Amino acid sequence: MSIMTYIAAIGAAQEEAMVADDRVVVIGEDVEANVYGTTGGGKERAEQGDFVQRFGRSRVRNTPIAEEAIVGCAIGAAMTGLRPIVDLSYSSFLYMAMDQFVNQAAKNRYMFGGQSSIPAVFRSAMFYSLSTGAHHSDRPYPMFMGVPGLKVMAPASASDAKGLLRQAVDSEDPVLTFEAVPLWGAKEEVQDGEYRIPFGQARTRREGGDVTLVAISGSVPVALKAAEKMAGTGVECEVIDPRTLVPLDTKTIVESVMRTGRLVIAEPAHRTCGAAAEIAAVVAEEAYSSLKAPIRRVCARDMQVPFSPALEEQIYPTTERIVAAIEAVTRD
Amino acid sequence: MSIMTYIAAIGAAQEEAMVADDRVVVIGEDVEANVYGTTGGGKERAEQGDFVQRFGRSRVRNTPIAEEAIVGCAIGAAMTGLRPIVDLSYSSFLYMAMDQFVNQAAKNRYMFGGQSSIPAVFRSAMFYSLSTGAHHSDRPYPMFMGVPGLKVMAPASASDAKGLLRQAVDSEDPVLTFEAVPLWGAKEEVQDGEYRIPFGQARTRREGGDVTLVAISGSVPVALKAAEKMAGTGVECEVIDPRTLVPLDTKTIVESVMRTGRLVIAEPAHRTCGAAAEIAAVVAEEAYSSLKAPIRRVCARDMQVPFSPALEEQIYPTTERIVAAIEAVTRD
Amino acid sequence: MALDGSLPVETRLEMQRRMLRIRLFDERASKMVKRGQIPGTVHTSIGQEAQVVGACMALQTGDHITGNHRSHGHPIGMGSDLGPLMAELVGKATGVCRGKGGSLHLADRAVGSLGESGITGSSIPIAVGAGFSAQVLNEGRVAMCFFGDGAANQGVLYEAMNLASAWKLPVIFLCENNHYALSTPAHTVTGGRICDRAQGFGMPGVRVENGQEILDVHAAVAEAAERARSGAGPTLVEVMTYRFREHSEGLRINVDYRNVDERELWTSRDPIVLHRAHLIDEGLADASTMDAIQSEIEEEVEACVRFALDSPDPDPAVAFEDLYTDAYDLEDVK
Amino acid sequence: MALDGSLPVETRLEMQRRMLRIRLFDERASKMVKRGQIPGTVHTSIGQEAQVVGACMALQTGDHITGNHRSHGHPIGMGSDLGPLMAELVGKATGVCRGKGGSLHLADRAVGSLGESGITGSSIPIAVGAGFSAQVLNEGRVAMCFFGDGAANQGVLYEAMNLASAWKLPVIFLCENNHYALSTPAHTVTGGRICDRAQGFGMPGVRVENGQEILDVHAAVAEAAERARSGAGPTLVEVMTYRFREHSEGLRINVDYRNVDERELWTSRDPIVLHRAHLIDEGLADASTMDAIQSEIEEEVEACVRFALDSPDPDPAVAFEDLYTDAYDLEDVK
Ligand SMILES: Cc1ncc(C[n+]2csc(CCOP(=O)(O)OP(=O)(O)O)c2C)c(N)n1
Ligand SMILES: Cc1ncc(C[n+]2csc(CCOP(=O)(O)OP(=O)(O)O)c2C)c(N)n1
Ligand SMILES: [Mg+2]
Ligand SMILES: [Mg+2]
Repeated sequence: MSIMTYIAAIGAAQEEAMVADDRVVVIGEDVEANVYGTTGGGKERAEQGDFVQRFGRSRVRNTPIAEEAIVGCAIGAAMTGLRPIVDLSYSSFLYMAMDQFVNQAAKNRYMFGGQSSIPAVFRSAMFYSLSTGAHHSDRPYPMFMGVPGLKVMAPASASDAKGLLRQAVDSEDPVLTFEAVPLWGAKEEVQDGEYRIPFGQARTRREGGDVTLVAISGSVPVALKAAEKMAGTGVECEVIDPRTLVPLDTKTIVESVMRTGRLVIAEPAHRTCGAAAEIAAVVAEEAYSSLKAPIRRVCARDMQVPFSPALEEQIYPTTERIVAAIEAVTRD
Repeated sequence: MSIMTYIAAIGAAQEEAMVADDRVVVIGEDVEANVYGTTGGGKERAEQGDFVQRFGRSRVRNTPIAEEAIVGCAIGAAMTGLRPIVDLSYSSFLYMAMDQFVNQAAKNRYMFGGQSSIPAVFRSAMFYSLSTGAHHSDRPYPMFMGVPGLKVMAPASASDAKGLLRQAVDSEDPVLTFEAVPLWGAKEEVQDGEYRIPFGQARTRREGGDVTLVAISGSVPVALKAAEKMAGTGVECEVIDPRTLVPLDTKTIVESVMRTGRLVIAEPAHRTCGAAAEIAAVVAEEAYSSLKAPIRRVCARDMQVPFSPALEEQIYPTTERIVAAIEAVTRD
Repeated sequence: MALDGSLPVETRLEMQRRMLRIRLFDERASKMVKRGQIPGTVHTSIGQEAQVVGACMALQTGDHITGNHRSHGHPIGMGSDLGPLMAELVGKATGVCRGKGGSLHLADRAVGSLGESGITGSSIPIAVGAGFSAQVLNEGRVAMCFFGDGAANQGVLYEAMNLASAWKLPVIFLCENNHYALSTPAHTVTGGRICDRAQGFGMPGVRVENGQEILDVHAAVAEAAERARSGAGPTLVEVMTYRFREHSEGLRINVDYRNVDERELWTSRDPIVLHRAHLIDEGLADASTMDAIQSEIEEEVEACVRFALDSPDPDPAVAFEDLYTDAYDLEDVK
Repeated sequence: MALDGSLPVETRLEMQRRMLRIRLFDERASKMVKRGQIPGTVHTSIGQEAQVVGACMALQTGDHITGNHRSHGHPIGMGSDLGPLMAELVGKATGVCRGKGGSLHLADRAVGSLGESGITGSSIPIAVGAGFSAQVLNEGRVAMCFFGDGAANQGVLYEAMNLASAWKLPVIFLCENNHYALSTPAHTVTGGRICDRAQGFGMPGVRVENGQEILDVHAAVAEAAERARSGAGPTLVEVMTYRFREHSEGLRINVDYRNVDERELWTSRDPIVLHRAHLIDEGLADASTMDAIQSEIEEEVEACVRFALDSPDPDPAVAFEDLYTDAYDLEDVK
């Protein structure tokens, strides 16, 4: 075991995958200079770990700013023998390639009757709560959850980030990873060497019998804090992180609610049609008979993101908002 | 009152808006030749009703195939004095312009502190259940519901289509209309002359005290049929069509569920993170105490759309699937 | 190729065969749409056979193509079996895509066809990706994408051209300029000439002025393929041609967007008639050989129709397969 | 303009003022980022002032612009008040966008600025739309969009250029070629020359080789504006320039992607120094006049900083306004 940051864990998984398989390539804007911190070890190119030096410019390539072509190129390359990892940097840029994601990545295998598969990973990072303004603060993963054919992961810790990314590179199907920038610096014990975390298995971050608290991505640490606070008042929350959103481990969530009878869901995406809506809907169907209180969602408010620090924080789920929701469902 | 088809009602609203306000323009691929049937009255250009003849090529323009530029152009034009109606034909092509929808249409007014507004309407039609294959059968409205700043409408009848489209043209904010091609030929009595239907007001298509049945777009007639069938077995469904999805009339839905205690939701979009998920989540929070049974969603299955008629129909909500869901929630 | 640069007779006869296959397949498909035997609609390549086959036959085994909605010609041009193609159009279990693609979404990996796209322009970068893998894996392959004059106004083409140019990828951008996008005349929505757009992206752009002459098309694409394979990078080839029929079968457009003179001029340049005449004029084949080829293809097409109609429908459960490579439990798909 | 085509002295002095405003505003902003007075980061136009101001001052009142992440220069070039701009960077209630935009998202309708875009390329078609409305409403306006050499590889630019060309819209596409997109040298990801891409889209493409000379930039853009206003359609203007500082303030890139010689060559071509020298050499102003202008702008910039820092934070409720034009009930936003 070693202590590792979330961002370093991503770099490590990427590096291991590059070493393990020559077909793995990394393409994206500014990946050669390691601008986003996952394609090089040291501060200077001469230092050990630089991807360009280690793997060469054939396998580590700067792209033009052309998201649609980059994503399409990765799809075509994946269909014909490579296993690309595409670094799209900010999640806010995915919209530029939306047609390629929905009409090519998600549909090709299906509509061509399984003739090709698309083992490609599309990495992007959700910058939010960082005064980056409306154009660089998106958390768009729910849009992609509604596109059958894509797999979607959203790790909330270093060890999950590493194991899930490695699994993603192994997947024969297109995977979108949504990384949480507010967690980039968060550290965790990470297993040494290669390991993979299967998709569709939630991680229970804290056990408790009073309330099920499902939290996604950057909301996981916030939810853990809220659970801690509630424990002080004698309310024990079971904190569940689904880790992958497609496939979604509804079983773990439903079983927990069957025990606790109460559900609060926290996530950094907009409320309307978010992952929390999906989870609430599943539970309202499958665990209805165990429910002892209304299901509460604590999501980003249905607003765009304002720039000023005096305004921004109230948009996202805060410990206070989560605590209030838990109190509300335990009051009934 | 006159009897009108759904598609004719759209054409009529568009025509009235063009007549009423010189700032209204129609742009899109093949709008000059009236390929999609909403920019001309007769079969021949010489016949009365042709938009090009009536309004001129300055206000009715064929565009290149360039959805991103078309949508952006409409946004810029709306910010500077026009009121464009953009005909994007198939909803499946919206992905090509996703960045413009999310990053420009939805965010501009907000992030610039209200300096400009964007009175533009983006029309697109959901072709499905028509053997058009995976690339032309999308029903992507839930994606846009999760983008604050956009208004989203999905009429299910001729009179709603006309009144809502007219309201949309009047709106100072960007509106996306999702029209249901399976309903193009469906007729309804339509009020003569100009009228507008306010956004955010659901329409109760049938009253009933046993089960609330919320249905969206092309699922409305299917739901009405299911309700009819159930009435034969003594179960009375209240069929509610929200008509606009943003804003969404949760009040009417919640009040109905408070009376009936049971909720089934039918829609043609994919299940995961769809409008039905949002409605279920709202009800599981706001009408929890009245709920007498699990909430059931009847949506398109989380698959892409297969071409063969031997395969396609089972993807969407059918009368049988809706009936089964109603039976399930009334059984408990 | 012979020393004088001319193509072997067998190649030229094969060109005729493939053009005839497209023509007769599409004529048959059109009738089947009218009769309701093919669900939805189809977009025929009738009139554009030289442009399609000339381009495809300039490639080698192992090369890849992607295409668009005007879709049947591309795999046929690459040598696909007609039976599974027609069965796909009809939506049968024996279809090349198991009945899940239909006319707009043909793919046939057996001949290098990665897939047609109903979304115009959308399959262009897929070919660039195939070129990228060819380069990284050093496989000497070439990739070609087909798209229309309409799609040539889509941004993704220029992103793709630029990427291929910057990385010197073995890609051919093949623009089928049939002068119209649906009802829209190209000149009304296109600034400049499409072939002239290549240069600014650092690659040659060539125009085949008479795309009805299969040898002209073949020569231009063969040169582009050679350039690609040598590592010199991509080429944009614009082929001027014409579709003889309506945009799609069954579509009726009430405005006369193509005038009669123009239509007559172009239909007088039938690529199949022209190629047949050349072969006979050059003494490479006589009329009876050509007639025999025609009958042979007629039979092949009739057989593919029988195969399609006689094939069973796909099992409903097939709708829930192929989305992911992982086994997916049918029960799970709600 | 004078009869000999030269600009009035007052215009040339105003050019210097606006360049200085950009320089000093951005230098100040950079410091404020370092001190944590400005949240997030900023992208300065330091070194590119001639390119920005030369272009803006070729427009007229009523014309529109859109821009990108390198954002402060554009509204300043159009004549914006500095106070509300700086307050916006700091996130104050008095910001030009009420504190909701920040550095990347400045807009100032008062000077025709429709808005900068943090998403590269994304604001290009917005300007085309402003050109479209100008044409339909017959308002004689021109619209110009600013974008970088990096954004010039995005497809949306070519869709927008083609649309503007086909419709002969009064639009100017202004490419700020500062040779790099973040850490990526333009030549490594760009096929061909950007200015050469115009011709294939049916419009002139011109390159200003020395974008550090404000008069060169001004002349090229003025010509494009005249062409646009006359109804002849759009022009692509590529201006060669250089950013003197890092891509964004605070960013550290560990690879030496710009070598020292190159940097020294370009920083020796300071547009503000050059223009000052020209004015003095031509006898249009003396050193003391120029010094006075400098002091005047220094004061203006200090004042804008004070204004920004002294302004109140926006009320939290402001976060829930301006999304729609309809009154939205705060309670409703969950
Ligand atoms: C992104 C997108 N926009 C619009 C369409 C609708 N559409 C289908 S074919 C077509 C015309 C295409 O013209 P062109 O590219 O010239 O090909 P052609 O049909 O002439 O072969 C259009 C507009 C589409 N399929 N995809
Ligand atoms: C669609 C999109 N992709 C990527 C980025 C990230 N990004 C911001 S600025 C930049 C470089 C832009 O280069 P250029 O257009 O030349 O402008 P410059 O910064 O040189 O002025 C990149 C890649 C972005 N903002 N938007
Ligand atoms: Mg065409
Ligand atoms: Mg640049």
